[in-house]
Amino acid sequence: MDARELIARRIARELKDGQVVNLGIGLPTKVANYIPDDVEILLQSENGFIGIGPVPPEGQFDKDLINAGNQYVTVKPGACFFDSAVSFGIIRGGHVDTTVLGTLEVDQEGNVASYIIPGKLIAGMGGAMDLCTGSKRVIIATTHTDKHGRPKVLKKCRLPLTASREANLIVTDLAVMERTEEGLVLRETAPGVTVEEILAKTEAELIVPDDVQVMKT
Amino acid sequence: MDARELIARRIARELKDGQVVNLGIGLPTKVANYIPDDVEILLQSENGFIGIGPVPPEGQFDKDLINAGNQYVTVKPGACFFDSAVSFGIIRGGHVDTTVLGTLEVDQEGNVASYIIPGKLIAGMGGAMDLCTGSKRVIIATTHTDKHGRPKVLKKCRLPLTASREANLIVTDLAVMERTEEGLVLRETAPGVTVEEILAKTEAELIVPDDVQVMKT
Amino acid sequence: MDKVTTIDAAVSRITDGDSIMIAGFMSVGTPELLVDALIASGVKDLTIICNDAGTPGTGAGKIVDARIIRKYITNHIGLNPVCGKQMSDGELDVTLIPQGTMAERIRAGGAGIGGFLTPTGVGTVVQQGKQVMNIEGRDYLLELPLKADVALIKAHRADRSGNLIFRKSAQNFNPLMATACEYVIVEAEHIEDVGCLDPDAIMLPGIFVDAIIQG
Amino acid sequence: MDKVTTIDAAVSRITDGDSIMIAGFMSVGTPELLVDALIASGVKDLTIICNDAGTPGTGAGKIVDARIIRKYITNHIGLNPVCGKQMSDGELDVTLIPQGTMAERIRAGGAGIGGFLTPTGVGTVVQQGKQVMNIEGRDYLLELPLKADVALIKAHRADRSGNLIFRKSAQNFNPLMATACEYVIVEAEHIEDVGCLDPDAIMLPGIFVDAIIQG
Repeated sequence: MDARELIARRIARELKDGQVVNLGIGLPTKVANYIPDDVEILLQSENGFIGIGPVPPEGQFDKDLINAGNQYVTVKPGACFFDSAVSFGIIRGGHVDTTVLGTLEVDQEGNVASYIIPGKLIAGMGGAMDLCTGSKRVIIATTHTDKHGRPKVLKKCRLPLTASREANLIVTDLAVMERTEEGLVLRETAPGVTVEEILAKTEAELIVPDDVQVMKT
Repeated sequence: MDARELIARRIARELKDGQVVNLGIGLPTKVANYIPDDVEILLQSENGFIGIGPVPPEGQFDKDLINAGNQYVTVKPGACFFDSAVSFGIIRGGHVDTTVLGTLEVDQEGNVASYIIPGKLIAGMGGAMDLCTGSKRVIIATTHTDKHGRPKVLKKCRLPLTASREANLIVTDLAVMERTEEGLVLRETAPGVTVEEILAKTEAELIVPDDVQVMKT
Repeated sequence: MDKVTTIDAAVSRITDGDSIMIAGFMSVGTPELLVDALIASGVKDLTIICNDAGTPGTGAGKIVDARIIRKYITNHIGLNPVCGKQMSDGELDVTLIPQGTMAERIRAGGAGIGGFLTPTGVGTVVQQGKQVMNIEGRDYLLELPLKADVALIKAHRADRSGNLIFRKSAQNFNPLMATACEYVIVEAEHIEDVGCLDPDAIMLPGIFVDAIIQG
Repeated sequence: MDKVTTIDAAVSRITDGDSIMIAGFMSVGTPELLVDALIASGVKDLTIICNDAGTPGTGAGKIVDARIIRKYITNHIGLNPVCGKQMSDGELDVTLIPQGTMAERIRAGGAGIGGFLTPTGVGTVVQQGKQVMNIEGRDYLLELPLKADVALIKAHRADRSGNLIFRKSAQNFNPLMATACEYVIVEAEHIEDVGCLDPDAIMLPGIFVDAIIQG
């Protein structure tokens, strides 16, 4: 299993029947592929609907139906459309149970930096600030280190923040970490990965309890 | 012509083709009866639609279609329905051209007191505060004096206000008065009514220019 | 996610002291069966949030008659003399707020808005106790969001997951109140299977709805 | 009140320096014919308010390519490298605001709200220069309404008086922007006679629309 599939599979297990979920662009979108058949999730798309369905067969797209990542999608039975103010009323008002978001950096306080590298990458925050601030639970989906092998789970984010103290769970290809009142707690290690390896590749101060589990996917 | 018909007829002449108009409960509602056939007015109902049509024939009402005065009505072709937040977004946002409102008192500064007589009449402001504050133009429709013959056009309202400095035009059975930077100006007298009679029955300080007209209806 | 249930089961979660939003405008768009069941359930000391007080014997007026209200937040009680008398006699605590402010406060409650500035009420008794802010030369009142424990909603069509369509002027406060309450019960004239409603015609997403009863 | 006109007549009222809201999300729900006509008209020094910058050659991206923008207010330019480069090179003044705040500011502009409090952006650069207010223990930013001179709107169905129906995810910013601008032009896929649209299905009242062109 590659790193991205591992992360997506693990996050899928966090989603409960009946929840309203927003999956961010990229890796988070893949989470939808691993939701068990007996779990019904309502996927919200911040550009204005609830009920994202699968990607349509090649050439059968509807010009008026994309997700927030600019991909043509379909909708499931029971879907509904609305305008952008209603969409973010749903998000800001706490009616999204879980948001899954990729990031550039995340830190032990739950700060998230995902939208800009000044002078280099200028994407814009899109709906990510509202999603992090408004959702009941924020799950960060990220590789544990960047392409240069540098830690992405930091003591303190260095890039401009998307949201302050909003990340609840961090799922990487190496570990599952939970933000608590006491600090960032290591909950699970990926199969074949040692606690020592995780600590070596993590800048954040990790609390390591006695009962760290092996990640199930 | 009775006093109420006179007032309604005169106010109908203030409404221009294409305008969005809200007519208050009671006397203002009667204005709709006197709009010329070649003038198309869009009547807004603050309970959630644009395009009020005539009262339906006896017994042919629709249980889901009332105006803000709790009367069964119809809608004209081109009508549309919306929720209360959208309705008052239209009102507060300045998209209603003219509001016509009855009142208990109005004064020379344009203050309006229409919704409560403490300890006596407790109706509530309903949508009147929003309508007075948000509409581009507020026309007050009222008899010149109350049933005891006391002036309703005052120097200063004594009852709790519906809105501060929002009345633009006052049309009574005796006169048409316009609020200006300089004060309340007598513009028209009703047929057969003298300026002296109006001044005697008005508490407000009225500016009487040389070119006072006779009211056309 | 089938949310259709019985009226007794639906109202059994309402308890003494709850705040309850009742949709409708002069009983148009008011769920009369739910109002009846609320009264029959015997709960009391309620805070009622409703556009008006209906008339004696209709809509929210029935709750006024039942004398189970501790506090009434509304904008117009002019067509219910019983409510006016209870208020004058000091038996009922009535708070009158402008209709547009009421609608916007409920929307804010549902949409996570911490407050908003409205020009409505400046220079009137509505201003009392509120922060006045001047933005670009105009005065506004800071109004706070309004939320409640329970919403009683009337829909024309519902699917079993709670997607709703309202009809004509019966829409009014219905979609707003459904977004601003912890527990949302819908009385629907027509209940249909999921997938039967046109996704572009749905006026309230089903995620806001907890229980649906046949109206 | 027939508002159907030609595209040339519709865009002729737009002048140098105007602020223009362009609806759509990654060009879905963007009136491409109106964007083309805007560019062809030769106006410049525009303030553009749009969810994103489209891609080079589509939607608002075409306006970026034409270099007629003085200021760009948006929330995401990640799929338009031309826009990113113009911004990095200091050629284009881009203001990034959160998408939800953008939608709510436009709604506030249309609805006469003087400002609103949102938790979005607290503790980030978005907070800079804004008033922070604490309501019941939570910090919020005071955000102000956003209005513009012109809105370019895309509708699925329009009647000749301007009542509009949008389709699927092409709705997005369309109804909001139409409420917040002085002059509103609609590019409609289908234009029908007044009375042909179901009054319960209309998503934007015609009173907000000034001109309609065939899309």
